[in-house]
Amino acid sequence: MRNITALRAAAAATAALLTATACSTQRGQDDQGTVAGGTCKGQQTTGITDKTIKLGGIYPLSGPASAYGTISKGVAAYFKYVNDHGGIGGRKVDFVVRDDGYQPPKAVEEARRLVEREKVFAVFQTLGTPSTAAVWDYLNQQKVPQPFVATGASVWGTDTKHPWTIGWQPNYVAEARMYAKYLKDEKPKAKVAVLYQNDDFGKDLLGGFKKAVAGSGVKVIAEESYEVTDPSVSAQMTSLARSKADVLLDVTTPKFGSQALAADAKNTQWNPVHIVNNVSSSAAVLKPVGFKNVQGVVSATYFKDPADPRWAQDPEVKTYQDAMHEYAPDADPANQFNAYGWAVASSLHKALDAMKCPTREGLRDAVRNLRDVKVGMLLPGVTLSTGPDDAFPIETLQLMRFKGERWQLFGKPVDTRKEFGPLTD
Amino acid sequence: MSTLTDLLQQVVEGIGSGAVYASLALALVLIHRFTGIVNFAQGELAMLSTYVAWQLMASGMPFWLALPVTLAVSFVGGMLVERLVIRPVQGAPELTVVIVTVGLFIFVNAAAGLIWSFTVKAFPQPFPDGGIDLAGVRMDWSTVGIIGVVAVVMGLLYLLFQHTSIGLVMRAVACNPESARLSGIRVSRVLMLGWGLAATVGAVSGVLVAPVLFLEPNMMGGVLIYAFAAATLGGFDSPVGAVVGGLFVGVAETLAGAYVDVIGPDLKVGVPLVIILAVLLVRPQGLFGRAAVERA
Amino acid sequence: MSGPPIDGTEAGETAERDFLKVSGLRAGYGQARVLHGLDFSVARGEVCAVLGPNGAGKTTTLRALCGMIRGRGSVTLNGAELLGRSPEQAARLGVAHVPEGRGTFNELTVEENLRIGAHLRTRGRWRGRGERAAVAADLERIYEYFPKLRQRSRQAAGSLSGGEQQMLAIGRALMLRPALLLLDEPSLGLAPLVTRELFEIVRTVNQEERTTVVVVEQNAQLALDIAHQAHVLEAGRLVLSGSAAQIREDGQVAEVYLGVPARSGQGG
Amino acid sequence: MRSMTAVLDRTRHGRFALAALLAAAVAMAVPFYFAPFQVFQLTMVLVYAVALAGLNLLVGFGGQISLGHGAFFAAGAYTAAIMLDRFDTGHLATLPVAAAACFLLGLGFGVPALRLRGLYLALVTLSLAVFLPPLLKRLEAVTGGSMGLTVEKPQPPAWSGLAEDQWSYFVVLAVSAVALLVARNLLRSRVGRALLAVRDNESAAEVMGVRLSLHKTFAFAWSAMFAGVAGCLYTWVIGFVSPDSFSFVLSITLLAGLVVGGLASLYGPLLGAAFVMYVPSVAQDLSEAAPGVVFGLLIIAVMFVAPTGLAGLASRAGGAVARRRAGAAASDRSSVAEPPPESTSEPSAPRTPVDPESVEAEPVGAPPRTEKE
Repeated sequence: MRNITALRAAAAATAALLTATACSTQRGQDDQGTVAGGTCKGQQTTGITDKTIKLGGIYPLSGPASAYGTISKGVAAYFKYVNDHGGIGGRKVDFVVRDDGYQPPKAVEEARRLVEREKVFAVFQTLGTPSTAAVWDYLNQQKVPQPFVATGASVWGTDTKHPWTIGWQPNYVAEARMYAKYLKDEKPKAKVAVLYQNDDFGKDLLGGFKKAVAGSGVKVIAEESYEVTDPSVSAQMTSLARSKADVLLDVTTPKFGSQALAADAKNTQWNPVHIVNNVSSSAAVLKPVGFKNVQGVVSATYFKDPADPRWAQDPEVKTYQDAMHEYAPDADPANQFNAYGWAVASSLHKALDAMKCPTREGLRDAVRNLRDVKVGMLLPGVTLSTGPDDAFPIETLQLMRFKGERWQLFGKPVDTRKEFGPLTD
Repeated sequence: MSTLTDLLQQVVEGIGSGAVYASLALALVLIHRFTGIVNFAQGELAMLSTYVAWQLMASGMPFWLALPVTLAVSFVGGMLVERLVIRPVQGAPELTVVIVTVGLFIFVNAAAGLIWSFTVKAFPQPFPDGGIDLAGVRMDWSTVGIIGVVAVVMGLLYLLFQHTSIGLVMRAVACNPESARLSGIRVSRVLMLGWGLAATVGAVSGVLVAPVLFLEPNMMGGVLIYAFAAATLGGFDSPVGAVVGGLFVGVAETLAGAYVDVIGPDLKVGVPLVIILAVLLVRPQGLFGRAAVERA
Repeated sequence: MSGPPIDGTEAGETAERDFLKVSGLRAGYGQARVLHGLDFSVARGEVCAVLGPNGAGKTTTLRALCGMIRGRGSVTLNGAELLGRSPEQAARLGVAHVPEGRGTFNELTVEENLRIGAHLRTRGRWRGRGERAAVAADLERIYEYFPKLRQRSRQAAGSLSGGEQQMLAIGRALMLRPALLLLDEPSLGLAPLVTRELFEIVRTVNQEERTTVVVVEQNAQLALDIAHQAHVLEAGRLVLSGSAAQIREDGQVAEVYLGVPARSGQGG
Repeated sequence: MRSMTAVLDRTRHGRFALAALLAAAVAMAVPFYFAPFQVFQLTMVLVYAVALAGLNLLVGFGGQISLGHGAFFAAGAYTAAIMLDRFDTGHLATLPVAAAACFLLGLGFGVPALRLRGLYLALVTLSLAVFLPPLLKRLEAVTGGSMGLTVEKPQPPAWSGLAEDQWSYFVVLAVSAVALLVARNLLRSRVGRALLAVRDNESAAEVMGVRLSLHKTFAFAWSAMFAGVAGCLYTWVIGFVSPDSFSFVLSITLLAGLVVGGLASLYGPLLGAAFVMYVPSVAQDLSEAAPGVVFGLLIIAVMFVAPTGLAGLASRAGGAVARRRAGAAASDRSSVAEPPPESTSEPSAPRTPVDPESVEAEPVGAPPRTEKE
């Protein structure tokens, strides 16, 4: 029987191979990218023509982080909207979305697929620090732009070895600095308890906060972490309550944000100033807790929350709402992640418009040379700015406090770079 | 506040989460008793039931009407799952059945996300706000309520199994399915019933925890891990064991997370692991499990 | 005492003689065929012994009769086809099988075990004919046959001795009020004294209740003592059939049980 | 039948060699034909196949269930990454260290595993898998914490003229070929036979003098070692490790992959690895809105069609052909013989042994039946 088994194994392997790659092209043809002539001579034009531009995005559409997958819908809706309104500089955008299930090896596979088979012009957005870190070596090696990654880790801006990769949203440290400034100004003797997610997001923000308050009267007196796999943060909240801190810095993702806000509201004996970080500041997080329970909560933001009635008459938000209804009918326009997708896609639009050469190199240089670029979905006063020594497009935030049924912005938009100096490694 | 009150407060907190684990562990144990498998999809089915309740309430039904409707839907749903998903692989190796439940887990989770999105939903709290205060130790009515409901569910299961003829039949099937068939029991129907029952208990669990954990498709994922721990600790055959195991795991991990600095909240998940290992090394069948008696 | 209602008109002489009629029965496990075509019948109210060496297919025969494995050919009980039915359906037709190893519900009490035996009688078409009272009466009767079970009625069945478990298994089967009782190696693992007691009770039950019995036994002497007729099975074929007395006289049977090497195989 | 076997016996070596040669030729040609990302996919299939082959030793042949092999995989991956990152050892050195470390780790876990049975072992190992990521984050000084570690991938030497993906492929191919051969030989050795005996009947094996505890512990250790080797290869290929890459989902995926591929089969791990690697992409192509829906359904569907795994499906199909041939041969000799009842009435009895070669024919009892109502 042994030989039959072996033969069968060989046959099965061959068959699997052939089916898996049935529509493959031969290797040689795959390596050829296209190159520009003229003034942009020698630069890569793969994925871009006069009429089209092909972009690829990698998001967790399945698995534990699928909540963020909807960002891709906001992005796709934006590009569809733009395509129906003349495209980007006359080019229609073809946006290919792939799922990595929030697993780095899948992200690598999908990045390779996008670059090698789909021949995208740029990998516009990888989501999450692990997936982004897993693919950035490859993309930089291949000289494929990886603009505006959907993670706020500061490493995308401080690193110098990956010129093709750049972040977009305010990095977590910038956000932390915002809260530090608020406390130093308003509560210079604040004792702070911190609830944070035990990953790069939570640690970056916590670390940035500690650094920013160092030397001031603001002290972190208790910190509790949770894992994304934990069912709830109620035990952590009980521990934090014991500290009797007068400020709670709540560094959580949406579900845990709701839990923490609810736990804080329920505990009538401990009433700290509750600062919730931007990721969990959406009305979609606060509403389930009950608006009456979240009065006075403080946060910081940089783009318009579509669920906030204050922006109901804002032209960009209206365009967004209409476009979502038309191009992504199954997505909820009130979800801030969709608005995030819209905002980041329109930011890319500006960067593409600003390219000197319609090439990959052109995009790489454009995203690193943005001067106070205004984007409709961003808050008034928040603009995209980058330069040779600044790889953080957004570093300006504005504080807001929850009152009644909406956030109310207060203070002025603060450029944390100006305030605290450039962020270094 | 004294350290003792602090300690007691943490214990209460642990009991609160423990009761949550126990409620799902009960459903796991039910399935295991009947089929000898671990149902990985149990938590997701509970989550689905909770969405059914949410949907009913969103369409205007009051909570106390939506609840029995949800339980009934879950019961029928559980039976359908057995009939459509589990029956076709009945008799296949146990691992095959377990992997089918893994497939079901992935399917249900994704389907719920597709239908209801991943945005958290508020779920009404059936118990009053506030709580009781005993010498500085505070216990929310919701915690009291969860513990109460879990106790009632356990009591009802006890009555069902020990004092009704259908319960006797179910125990017989759990004990020796082949002999049960020889006695004319339609084992497949009893298995359907068992799945329906487990789904109902799971639905109770989901509805109980949703106000605290907030409803979203991954709500039960984390609970499932702890429910596994609870059931393993208690013994996978014993409903009482599931509840005791759940409370024990809840209290132990909360205390360890809060008081043992080396462990801290990030590593507290390891505490049940160590306890389980220690218990199982002494009693391989869990605290309340039956010893592996020879199955004739 | 009777089994399920008999169709009145056709219940003639043949039906009585061929109460259980096995024709051309073939069965096996997976690729391995164990039975190669059996033909025999058992008259109503008789005890039939099936003898043979290990691996001859005795247990397989019983399993095929009660639906635990698939068989081909034909097996009728009181005119109704048994093959192609599941064990639970066979039980509904009045077949009670006491499997090898007894199949007790170890975690249930003795009394619960017996009640499970009567499971079918309190539901379906039997329900509401005063069966509850009848079940209680039968329980009492079983306790009379097996006084030891009464003493242990609240004990978990798993804690009983082997002999008591065998009694319980037979008691459980009788609670069904079976038309056909199948006993698989009741003497297995029991002390000779206990075995003798058990066989006496089977004889009594057969006489008092007119229950038709097919018993598979390695201990030929014991089985022949209570049997009316007997069949000897070897390698999946009947090699000898006759009344219990004839078989006992036959030298060949003695030969079978005096150390002729047993063919290894399945289903023994 | 007997004469046929004899004929087969004579040609066995020739045909086996031919098959091996064919497989080797295909394997060698692949990276020159396919696009780099497809080569990468195949490389990952091989990586997972090594892990699954290890898990197969434990689950398929040892009969013990582990839901914690993701943890050993992670241990191997981190061992390699830390060596490359902190000590700059070069890739080759990481392999034996990762293997040895995981072997010892497995040995350590094999001891308590002795006391635990089936389900309880599965769930204890699952909690190990749950516990590992936060532990890795805690040991930030060494592991890089939640940001993980980025390390160099093995670079093709200049003389080879190969691209990086091709080089990775060949390196992984070499290691996995050796690993799979070792796994195969392990099973044919005394250890393997003892394991099988233990799985099929523990008490009987003990009576026969198999040193149960020793073999079970070593089964765990070997199995962990394979997972560690796979983890090490993973680090080479991906060049990045982070705690969240090795969540308990990985462990469950590994077990699912193995069962889908086929337990106790020699090439089941390959099929399972291909499933784990390719099917999520297929699911995504079928439904972009919810790939999970399709993926979940596909797992269930495969288990319905092939309850003993894809390998079982293949050997069952092969078996059916062989049976038909055997039937034809038999009827040539004697026309009276009819096919055995089971083969016609129940062509797909789900409980037939998976791999006729490795599984002794055992009385499997009645084919499962459900009541027709």
